[in-house]
Amino acid sequence: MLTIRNLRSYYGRMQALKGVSLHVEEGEIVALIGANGAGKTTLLNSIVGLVPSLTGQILFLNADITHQSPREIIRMGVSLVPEGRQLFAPLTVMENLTLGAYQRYRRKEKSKIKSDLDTIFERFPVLKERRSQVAGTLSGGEQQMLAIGRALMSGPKFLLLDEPSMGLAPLIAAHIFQIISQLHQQGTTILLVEQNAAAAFKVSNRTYVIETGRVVLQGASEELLHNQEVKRAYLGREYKEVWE
Amino acid sequence: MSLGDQLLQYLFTGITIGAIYGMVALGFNIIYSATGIINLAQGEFVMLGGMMMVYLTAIIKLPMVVSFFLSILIVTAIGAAFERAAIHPLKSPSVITLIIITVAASILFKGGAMFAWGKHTVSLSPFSGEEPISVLGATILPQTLWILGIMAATVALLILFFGFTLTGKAMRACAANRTAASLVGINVKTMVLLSFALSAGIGATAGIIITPIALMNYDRGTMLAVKGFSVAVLGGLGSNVGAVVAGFIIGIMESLGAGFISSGYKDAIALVVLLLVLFLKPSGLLGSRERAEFKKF
Amino acid sequence: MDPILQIEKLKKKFGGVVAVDGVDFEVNSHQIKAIIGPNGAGKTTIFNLISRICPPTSGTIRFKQHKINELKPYVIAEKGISRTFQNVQVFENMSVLENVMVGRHCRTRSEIFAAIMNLKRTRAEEKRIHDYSLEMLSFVGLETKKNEAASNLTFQQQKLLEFARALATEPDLLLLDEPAAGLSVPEADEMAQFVYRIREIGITILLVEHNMGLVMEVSDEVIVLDSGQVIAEGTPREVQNNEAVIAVYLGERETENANHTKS
Amino acid sequence: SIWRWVPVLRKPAVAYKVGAIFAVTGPAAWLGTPERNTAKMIEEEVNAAGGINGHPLEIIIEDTVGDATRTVTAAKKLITKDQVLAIVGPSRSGTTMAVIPIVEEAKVPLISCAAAEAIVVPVKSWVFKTPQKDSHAAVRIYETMKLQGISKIAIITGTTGFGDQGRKQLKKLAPELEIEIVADETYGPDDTDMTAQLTKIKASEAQAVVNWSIVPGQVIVAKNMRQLGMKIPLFQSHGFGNIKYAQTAGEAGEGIIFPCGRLLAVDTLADDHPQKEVLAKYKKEYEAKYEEDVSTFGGHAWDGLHLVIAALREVGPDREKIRDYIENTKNFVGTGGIFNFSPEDHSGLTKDAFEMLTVKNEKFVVLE
Amino acid sequence: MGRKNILSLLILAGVILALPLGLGNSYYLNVLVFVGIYSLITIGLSLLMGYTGQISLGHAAFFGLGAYTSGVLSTKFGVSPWLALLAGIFVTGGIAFLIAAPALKLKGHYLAMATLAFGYIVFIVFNQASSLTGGPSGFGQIPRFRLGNFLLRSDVHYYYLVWTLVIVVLLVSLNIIHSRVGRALRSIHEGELTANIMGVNTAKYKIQVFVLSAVYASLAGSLYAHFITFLNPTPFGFHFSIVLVAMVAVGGMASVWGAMIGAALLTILPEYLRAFQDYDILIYGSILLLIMMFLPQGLFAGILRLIKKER
Ligand SMILES: Nc1ncnc2c1ncn2[C@@H]1O[C@H](COP(=O)(O)OP(=O)(O)OP(=O)(O)O)[C@@H](O)[C@H]1O
Ligand SMILES: Nc1ncnc2c1ncn2[C@@H]1O[C@H](COP(=O)(O)OP(=O)(O)OP(=O)(O)O)[C@@H](O)[C@H]1O
Ligand SMILES: [Mg+2]
Ligand SMILES: [Mg+2]
Repeated sequence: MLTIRNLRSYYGRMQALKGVSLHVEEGEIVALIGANGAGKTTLLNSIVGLVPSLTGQILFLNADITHQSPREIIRMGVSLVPEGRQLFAPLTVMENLTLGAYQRYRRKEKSKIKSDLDTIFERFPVLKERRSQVAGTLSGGEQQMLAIGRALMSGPKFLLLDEPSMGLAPLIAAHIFQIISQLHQQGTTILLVEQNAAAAFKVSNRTYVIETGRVVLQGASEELLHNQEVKRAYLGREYKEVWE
Repeated sequence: MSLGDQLLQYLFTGITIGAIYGMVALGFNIIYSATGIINLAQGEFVMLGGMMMVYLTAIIKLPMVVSFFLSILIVTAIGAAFERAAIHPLKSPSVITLIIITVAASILFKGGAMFAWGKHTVSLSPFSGEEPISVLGATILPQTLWILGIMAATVALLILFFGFTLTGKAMRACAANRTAASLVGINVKTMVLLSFALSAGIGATAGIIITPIALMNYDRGTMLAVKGFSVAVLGGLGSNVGAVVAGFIIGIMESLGAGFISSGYKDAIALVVLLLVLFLKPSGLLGSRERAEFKKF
Repeated sequence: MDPILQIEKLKKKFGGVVAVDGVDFEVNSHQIKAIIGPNGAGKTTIFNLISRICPPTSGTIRFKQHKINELKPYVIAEKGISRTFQNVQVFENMSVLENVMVGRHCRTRSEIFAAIMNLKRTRAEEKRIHDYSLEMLSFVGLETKKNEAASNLTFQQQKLLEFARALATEPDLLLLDEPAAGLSVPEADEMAQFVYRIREIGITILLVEHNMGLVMEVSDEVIVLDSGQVIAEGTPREVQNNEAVIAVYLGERETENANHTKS
Repeated sequence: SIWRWVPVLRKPAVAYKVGAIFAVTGPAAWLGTPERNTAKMIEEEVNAAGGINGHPLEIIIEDTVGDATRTVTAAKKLITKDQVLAIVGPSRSGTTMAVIPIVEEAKVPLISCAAAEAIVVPVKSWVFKTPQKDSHAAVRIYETMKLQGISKIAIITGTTGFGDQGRKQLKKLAPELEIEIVADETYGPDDTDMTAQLTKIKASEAQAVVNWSIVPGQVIVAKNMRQLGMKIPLFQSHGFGNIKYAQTAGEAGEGIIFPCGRLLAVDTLADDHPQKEVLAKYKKEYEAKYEEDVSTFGGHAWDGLHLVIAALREVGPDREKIRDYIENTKNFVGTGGIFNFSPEDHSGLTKDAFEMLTVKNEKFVVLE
Repeated sequence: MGRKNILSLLILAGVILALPLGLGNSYYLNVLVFVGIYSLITIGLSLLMGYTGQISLGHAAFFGLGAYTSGVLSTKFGVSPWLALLAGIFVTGGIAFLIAAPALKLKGHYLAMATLAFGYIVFIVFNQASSLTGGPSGFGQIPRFRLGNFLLRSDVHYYYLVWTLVIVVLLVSLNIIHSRVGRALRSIHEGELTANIMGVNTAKYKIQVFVLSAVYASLAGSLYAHFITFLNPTPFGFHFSIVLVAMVAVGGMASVWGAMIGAALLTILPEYLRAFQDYDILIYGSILLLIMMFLPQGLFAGILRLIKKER
């Protein structure tokens, strides 16, 4: 579904990605892990066209989207839950959700939108409760839920998630991973950036490990989970030490 | 004239002036809602509308109705062209940069109008006669009723547009967060273009309907912009009902001020009221403080 | 044990939403206390009330026995409370070092006239601000970035920068709002060490966090908030096994998860 | 001619430089533009006729933009950079007052095209003016009122230099002429509606209204009076001297009475009137060249420039002599009237320079 | 203050000293006097807008308050111009202080409007309080400055006076910028609430910088009054407030040097354009537009970037 070849992204003179190649097959969940500043966000932003200066090639459904505008890429069925949420802060929760489905309204898929909205409200009852609250005044976690909800409103074929569990209570974070599995079962392809590596390994099929702008390791998530180096670098001390 | 009659007349005067200001303020609101910019060239759109209408009716001698729509159309196109030429190419301009760009544009529009139509003040015949209507000893011009009617219609349409249509929401989304707007597939640049075109159109409408009362010349825009801006801010930027209410408040303050206190200080009186309101309610009369907090400007 | 912060019957309403609903608790000196609870429970709001971003609807906040809920935010900083933010708020167009130097503001004196005259005393003070801030930067490990614009740091680095800035105010009480959000497990561990080190300097810490690993590891006491009310309070272990807390916050799966790793 | 290609051999006479400062752009552009046009026309005319005693005339025109600071700079440029022999202008009272200290110090004759009396009262040795005096306008208005049996009036003035000076004259002269001012209102140059002020006037006992301003707002006053159904006569100042105003006012303008130079009513002037020839010629030439109606403002520039030209012709390029010449000019026939200057009077006109005009069918005619 | 700034100041002082030698002509000096006077205002505005992030569309009023206080006191009450200048500073500073506290609670466009309204009210007072101000007609014969027995009368005298003050004001401003206070100002620009929570008394500094910038404008106003010796309200209206903001933006907001460059450009440019008669406003508008479009950070930043590229 997505193929990236030798992607280099720049912020001014700073090179954030130094030749990344990866691919995501239709129906997969692929996880992307890496330390802070490794370039994960940059990668996701590059895919949706938010990074203006890049070289290499990004193919989505066999179409070259390397230098297309975010709008065109979104129109092809890609959706991103961005880092830092990027809500429409002065607008209400409901307006944020409605705008999530902007492209679909343009395509007049009214009834699908309605049912998706219901599903989202079911998944995140808080959002329904706060539908007319100004988004900027939501609590951090509520905002994160809204960001996810908004991304889902576009009914994406390919969903990019940048640290979706950030700032969420454990119960909700677990809930999010459930939702990710559900979406996967319903046929959505997912590329997931996650700091909670254990959880990421658990839900994903394959994982790429990225360090200072390069892919340093890749493979089936099951396998990487048992890789000693990965364990040390990304899983840390085992939970039990913490809990005991 | 009895005091009561006078009072009523002041009220009518205030409503007339207020409606003019309110119309100008609506134009400010549109661009503000979609971009967060205060377009100081808004007054020039008003001027262009009025001058264009006079030109089409008096010089080209087109019928009123045709001229009316044609003027709006032309000014709308000018607004759109301005956006394409001067706003569109900018990458991520600061608010001050934008303000100065709109100031520069207003200089250009003013100069253009001066060359096109000269420096004289022009008038336009009212839409339906000049005979004042008298109500309980006070009089009001039929044109004022036109202004009120068209303003009411404009406000209603704008409320519907921004509150209920997807495009309207998308416009507000652009002002709130451009990155996010492009992430949900909104064509931000088109929305900005649309907002400039729309506000130019509304500005032109304002210019056309007020010219029979207020006259028009190439230099009129700045003052109208200042008044419109005051009214938009007093009402709460982005609030269209606020703009209308604030327009009437400023208009009535001015006319009562002129009537009962001092015509020299009437503008000052209205502005003092404006300042007091802002000091008590920093986001304007009908502006939402909550929303305002999440706006940079 | 003397309480450094005492919160009594604290309440905050936003329109119809009661974000904080009659909360009482105390924080003792040199303690690390954690507040946990579901999203929207009112944790950040409590922080906002303490640092007077918004006024409480009712209730009192005492710091070192003095009521502070009517003071201006900067006075509260001067009294010795500082904080970090859930959504990082660094001064983006200032350099990393300057960000920290702003934190030093409330511990220094030179005012505008001294600045205009550029007195010797002022220059000396400026040097002290500079040195102290640099020290704080190396404490969080950002000294190499000191001349970068803060906006060029990653999210995580910005969080560290907020730490340094908060520490530069020489607080007695530090409020940390989700310091570990977005951190990987090893990074969160580092953060835990970091929090310990801050306590060692003699700073009391009040912490909001969803990363249970961190909470369990560092905190002496935990209070659990739900819908603006305290539903449990105690040591990490007590709280962790509290039925109500499991039901509204931790969830069965999390405990399962822990068990799973254990086995 | 072939000499054109051999400039070294041809020795053109030195041009006489005269400065002109007009409000060509800015809020009073409609006032400065006819002045500028007139200046250009005169320059061409004089040079086509062989210049002044063989010297070409060079009129250097500067714009005030309606701003005192810019005007001062313009004057300094003319004086120090261009070294002009005399300056005509500025167009407006405020800007004229701003340049007076400069010409006085630099000793350059200035002939203002602005009306305010304060420009020449008290007399300043280097400053003259061509428009008729405010006080004369006020007196003429009051005299006309008395003939009509009016004794209680309301005044409404624009808050510009011109309006303000007019207001002062109206108030000063009222007691002498036994006129009582029962309402005194003002309006800003950009006001869109004066019904509030007029309502107040309507409620007073005023038997007539005097509107004194040059801004377009004076037309709105007429319209608003009509709206309020005020039947009392409306007098305007000489600032109304632009046929465009009468046209813009339309029906509301009918019957307005105002004092004005004879330029605008030249057609109704007797053939043997001493000004007739000058007026008719200026009007014809101006209207042919610029395809627009003459206004009294252009006439003020005409008078100023011709005074300077006459002086140059007689005394040559010497600032002091030009000043002296103008100060002693008698019976100079200008568009504004017959000028008789003296060391005590740098305005040179009497109140007879004014004719009382009225608006009839959107035209100016002499009031009977 | 860094070495670079000290060097720049020295260079500026040198240029200022030398310029009149090259430009004997009083017209050019006259223009440069205005550049200096306007620079005083824009330096203050750049502190207020560029550093602290607070918009003011009313600074022409402070300029006017300085000019009128100075002019009225010296002309009608016989106060010495220097004392009148000081009085202007106190009056203007006082008024700025009174409106600063409520006005600076406002943000963004609301603050812009409040300052605009204030400026307009002051303008109306200049027009209406005619017993003092002469109303729209204004008043003249304002005495000039004296140094001991020496009367400053020519443009050269004023040139040196004004530019000496510009250098002093620059020095003062640079000292503030590079101090603890300057840092606080910038933190307010970046995030007022955050700055407050981090211990910066934001209200105090905003008021201080507002008053300071008003005082600079007042100083400029007094110089203007005693230089031009005639005052009427027109130069102190809304239009000039906008021109001032444009000067700051064109030069580059975030630098006092930029503010000076802007003042110079927008004062000198119209003089060049005089030759174009009516077309000048079109050219002026276009140049303003193009600068803001292609150098949105202002000329100063643009020039710096060019210099860096050259290296
Ligand atoms: N807007 C920007 N301007 C300049 N440099 C940037 C910008 N955004 C990111 N960077 C740099 O690019 C590198 C990669 O950043 P990125 O945000 O992609 O990392 P990440 O892996 O998502 O980190 P995190 O886990 O903290 O979110 C970092 O070194 C960062 O400093
Ligand atoms: N200005 C406001 N207007 C309305 N509701 C608000 C406002 N600010 C906060 N709230 C609501 O108050 C509640 C408490 O918010 P708070 O930010 O304190 O939660 P939190 O415990 O920090 O949650 P999280 O863990 O998600 O950050 C939330 O439901 C939020 O929506
Ligand atoms: Mg990231
Ligand atoms: Mg929170």
